[in-house]
Amino acid sequence: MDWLDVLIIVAVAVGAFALWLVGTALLIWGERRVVAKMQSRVGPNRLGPAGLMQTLADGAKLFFKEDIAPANADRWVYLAAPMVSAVVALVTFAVIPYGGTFTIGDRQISLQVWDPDVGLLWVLAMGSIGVYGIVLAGWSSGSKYPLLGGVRSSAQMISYELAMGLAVAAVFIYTGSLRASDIVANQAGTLFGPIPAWHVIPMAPAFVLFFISAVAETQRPPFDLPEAEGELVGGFNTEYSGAKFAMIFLAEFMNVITMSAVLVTMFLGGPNGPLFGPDIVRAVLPTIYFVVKVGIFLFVFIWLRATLPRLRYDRLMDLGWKVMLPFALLWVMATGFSVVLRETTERATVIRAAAIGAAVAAVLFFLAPLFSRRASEPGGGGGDGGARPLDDPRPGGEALPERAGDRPSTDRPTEEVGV
Amino acid sequence: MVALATAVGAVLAQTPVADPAGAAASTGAAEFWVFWILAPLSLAAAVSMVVLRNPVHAALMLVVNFFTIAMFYAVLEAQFLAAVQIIVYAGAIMVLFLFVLMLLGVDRELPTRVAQIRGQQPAALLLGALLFAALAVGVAGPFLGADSACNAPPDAVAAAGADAQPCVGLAAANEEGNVRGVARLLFTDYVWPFEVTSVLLVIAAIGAMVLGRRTERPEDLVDGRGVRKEPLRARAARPTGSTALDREAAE
Amino acid sequence: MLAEYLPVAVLFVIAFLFVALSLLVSSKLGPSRPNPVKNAAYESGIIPDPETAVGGSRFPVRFYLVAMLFIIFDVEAVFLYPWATVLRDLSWYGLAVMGVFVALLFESYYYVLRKGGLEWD
Amino acid sequence: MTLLAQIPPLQIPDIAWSAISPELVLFGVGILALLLDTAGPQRLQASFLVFGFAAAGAGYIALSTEQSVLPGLVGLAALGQFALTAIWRDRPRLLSALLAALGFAGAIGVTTWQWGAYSGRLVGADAATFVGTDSLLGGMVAVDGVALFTRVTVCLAGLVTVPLSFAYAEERRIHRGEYYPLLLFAATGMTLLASSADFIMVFIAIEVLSLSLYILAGFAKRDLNSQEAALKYFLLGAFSSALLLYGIALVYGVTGSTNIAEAGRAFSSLDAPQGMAVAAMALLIVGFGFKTAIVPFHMWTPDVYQGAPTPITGFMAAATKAAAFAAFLRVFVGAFAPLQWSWTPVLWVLAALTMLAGAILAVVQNDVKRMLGYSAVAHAGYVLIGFVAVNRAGVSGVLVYLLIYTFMSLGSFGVLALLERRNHKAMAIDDLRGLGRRDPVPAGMLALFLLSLAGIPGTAGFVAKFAVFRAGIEAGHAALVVIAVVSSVIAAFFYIRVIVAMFMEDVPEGVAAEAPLAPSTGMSAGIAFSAAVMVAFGTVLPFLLVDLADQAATFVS
Repeated sequence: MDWLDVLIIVAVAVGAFALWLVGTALLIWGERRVVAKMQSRVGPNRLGPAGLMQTLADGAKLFFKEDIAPANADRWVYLAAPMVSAVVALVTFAVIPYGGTFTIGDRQISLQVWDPDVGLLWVLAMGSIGVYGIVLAGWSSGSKYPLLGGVRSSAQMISYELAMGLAVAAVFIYTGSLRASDIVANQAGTLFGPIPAWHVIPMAPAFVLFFISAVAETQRPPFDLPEAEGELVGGFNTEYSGAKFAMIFLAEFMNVITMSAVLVTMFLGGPNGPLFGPDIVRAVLPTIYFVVKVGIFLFVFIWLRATLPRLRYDRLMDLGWKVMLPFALLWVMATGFSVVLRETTERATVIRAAAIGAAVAAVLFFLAPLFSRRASEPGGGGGDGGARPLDDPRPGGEALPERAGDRPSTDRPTEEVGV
Repeated sequence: MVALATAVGAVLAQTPVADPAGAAASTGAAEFWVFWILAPLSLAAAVSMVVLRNPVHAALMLVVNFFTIAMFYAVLEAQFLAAVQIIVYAGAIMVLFLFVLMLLGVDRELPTRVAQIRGQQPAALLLGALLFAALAVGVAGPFLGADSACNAPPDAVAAAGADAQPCVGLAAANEEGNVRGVARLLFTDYVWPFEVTSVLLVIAAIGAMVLGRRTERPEDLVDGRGVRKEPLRARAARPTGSTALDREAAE
Repeated sequence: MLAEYLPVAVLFVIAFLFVALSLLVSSKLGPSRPNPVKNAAYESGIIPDPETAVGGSRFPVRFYLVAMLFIIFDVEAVFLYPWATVLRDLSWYGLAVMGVFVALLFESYYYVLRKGGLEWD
Repeated sequence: MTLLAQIPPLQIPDIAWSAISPELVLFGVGILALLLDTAGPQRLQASFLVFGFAAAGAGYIALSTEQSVLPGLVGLAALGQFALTAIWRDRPRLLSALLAALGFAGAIGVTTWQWGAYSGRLVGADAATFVGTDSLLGGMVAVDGVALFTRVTVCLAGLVTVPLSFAYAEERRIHRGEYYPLLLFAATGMTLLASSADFIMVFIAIEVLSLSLYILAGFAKRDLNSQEAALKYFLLGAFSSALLLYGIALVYGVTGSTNIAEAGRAFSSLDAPQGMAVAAMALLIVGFGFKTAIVPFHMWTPDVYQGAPTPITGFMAAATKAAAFAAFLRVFVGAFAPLQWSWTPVLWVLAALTMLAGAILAVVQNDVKRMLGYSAVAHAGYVLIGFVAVNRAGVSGVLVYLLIYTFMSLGSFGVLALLERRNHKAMAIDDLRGLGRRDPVPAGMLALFLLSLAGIPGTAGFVAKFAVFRAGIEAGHAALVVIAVVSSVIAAFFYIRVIVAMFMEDVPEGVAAEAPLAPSTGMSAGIAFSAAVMVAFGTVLPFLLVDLADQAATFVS
């Protein structure tokens, strides 16, 4: 390894950083423009062509703002939280291949900062560190609403991290490797006819699971409960201002880009696409494909925000725990099953097995009542703690302090104390 | 810039890229420096976790400590373990810790409690020192003498004959990638412990539910008999002491 | 061997410098005119009471339950990743091994679900 | 990448089903009980689902391997559970309890079959006398005499605990559906521990059993004592597990293997000074010492035994000790015997301390349950005598002692549970005054168990003590045996104090006449069974038991 190698590494890293910083600025602008269009407004249009400079102006404004910290904030943690958020959001990008491989002289340069053996586990690891940014921001502000928002959002994030981890596992199983480069390589070529062998087709359920989790992880609408203005003011970042707020804001949008990039890598073939033309074009095309694919996802993220109303908190948790988790678990095993089946069995046998599988599924369907919401002995239930009727008037999800008196009075035969 | 890059390249160049014999790789300069940066950091985090008064700060120090440990794993080429360390310890377990600390409201500084048993502190210090000594002996052992039965170089294994304890070595263990190396062991030799781990997880879930659940329905606490006789709502409406269960207990 | 971590270290340094410098520069650029009211915690206009602001109230146990259940299922997911890399070699045996594991996990999930551990009311 | 060719292809291991069959039975029944409890009103469907899958699996095995015995048994078991569920679908706890009892019985049956299969395995002079050994599943599972014997001990303890628990838990309103599954899981952990041939298995098994017992100890969660028990047990247990894990890590560092037998071989080939080995062993002793409640690692014992639900206390005292001692034996007496010079003196001192401290501290207790807790500590000390003997007689003595102690402990705690059930409070010695007049049968039973615990000749306790004392003297630890006798005399004092209170003293003035004891069927059965075993081993059959234990004194190597 000589200095040229080191320089290449630095260059690739700087490239990723630049791509992603420019992308964030564009995303913020794009979000405002697109949402405005969808709501029949104009959106920012003063600064630069089509208001393109608006983000820069906002950023500059935040930098010159006074940095206010609440009196009973925890100084160091208050400072560290936005830093953790922003750094983690950037470093996650390391394992994403954002372009193809090309040769300059005798050196192969691959536009991917880092391709470790643990591959996309890096994304999950950084995702779990990212929780700290939010929960610490909430706690260190020394104020009620941020604390509530922080805890809420971290509970939301860990809930959806499960489904996300399992969806990722399904792709790993399908690929047989954790490396981002292997996953991309596995999506080269075509499935049948002109249809590319992108994972989004065979792994469609995993794609859906991952996409929903990604929206929830980035706390975008309709899962933006941590910032539910009506309930929690501004969520965990209520007390932040100035550059610290800018960092949190940046990290949120960075995460959107990173998640889109992960989605593209795992399900849409990453920088894969038809290559043609002279060498220089061939070197640039993958990056263009990558950027375009990410752009499509960014648009979908924005579209969701303009279209969907916010979920209630209990519905949100229900979706994560009661729908996505079991479904993801089943899908992981189904993927494993199909992979092994393809490796070992001939087609005719597979069809026969599928028939048996269908029969089993039918049996399971009839046993579906087993999975009704909560166990209740005949005649005994119906009282406290049972499934809530759908028209229950109580507001959902607000984390009110639980008092002793909240317990249902029907709780008669309790444990005997003091034997 | 170029000078810096050259320096970095020079340091890294001392690291042997791959040992053709497949034996244990010698440590390079980079490892040396990384260790001497990480180790004090790790220790400092551990010590401040004990010393800091604010429980949340202490917990954060523990997170830092976990992170440095993950980096140690990474330096030791155990990438999967490093990722798991971050995902499970830093990402899951410490979040639970923080929830409990923040939400129970124990995050204010507490006055130091005076030890209730006389001589407890000196005794604790003494025993702690003893434990430290035992562990230090354990850690220092390989540097003090022939304290490992692991005959790493192939010729040593051959010399030891029947008593040989061949150790695989890092290069061979990570031959086909770290994750696959872990998987190979986990699902062949260690498949039974792996399955038993699922038992552990089932029990953990039960524990979380049994001990963590606040409200319980009456019929959860006794056998079905006696509770089924009349609906709960009706019984609750009556004055206490007239439920079927109470009658039964009185008999 | 450490060379393989160089790229991510470089990216980390870039990210850290970017964030740290931004914060540093902005703290020099911005005005600083604190006063007690400005520095008080925001509570929608209600005068904040520092005693009850943080830590004075207790939160429902369900947050802990979620965190605990998360640990359990997270550990399970962690076992799936190495399995993914060797499944093709292990074939049916591998599927059976993980099938038992996941079935047990599913049983504990079912248990938690039916005992009301996932209710948010 | 030329080395890639040298990587052997993934070897799919043989699963030695027979080696792990008792654990599979216990755990399978535990999961089934949990499932049926969880399914609630739909438990019949759930049971049918289980039956369907099991029958399909059994059919597949029968067709593909042309065996009929194993699939037949599986099918029968599946049918049996469905029948039981159908009959008692409105009595969930009764169903659970029945399943648990059948599970324990089944595990005993499977172990007996293993015993039969392995008794002819050894060649040469040992063939007729000893149980054969084997290390299976990649060296994870040991099948040897100690493992088989301890499995039976643990399962017998479970079998007695189930009926003792039923009425007690019902009465205290702690009869959650998780009770019996947790009991079965705890037993699974114990049998795993007893049969683990690898340190990894030792650790995981300890975690399985501890985790279950932490929950069971805190099962009466509205009772502060129970909460305290669970918390103390958990904190100290986690701490000791960590120390054990340190020890395991050091062993691995020295020997390059986590397999117990291999580590032992590597230890013996080490050069001096072996500092790391000694450090490792010190940490292992701490870890095991905690689980077996040896002084000075016994601090948790009285509090936990007092706070836990009484039948669980009996089970903990008996079965945990048996399982932990089995692993302790396999590691030290079996594998690390070459390093005897380093650990025998330590355990000698610990044994002496344990016996004396346990007995002396028990004397000053007023709460009967707490007193029995301290007496459990003292009994761990007696077991250690057989341990430090480091010979076959010693191992056999340990096994005998633990089996007999199981019934003494469960019996006495069972009677206590019965009394608590009536009085709705913890029993102090004063509360027992005059019990012999009013309720002669339970009082007599308690007296029998206490006399046996004291080791009076003619009782099973005497047989047990005799076995370990003999081994101690044979190995030249006469001084230790003298200490043990002194400790026994001290212990006899407080056992007999209870008996005196029951039979020689009157009901204290001013205490209202209590309702007569109405033992439930289960409790009577459990206590009577324990008493019968006591009497049988004490008078008629001691040699049968000692003989079996002698055969069982084998380890994998």
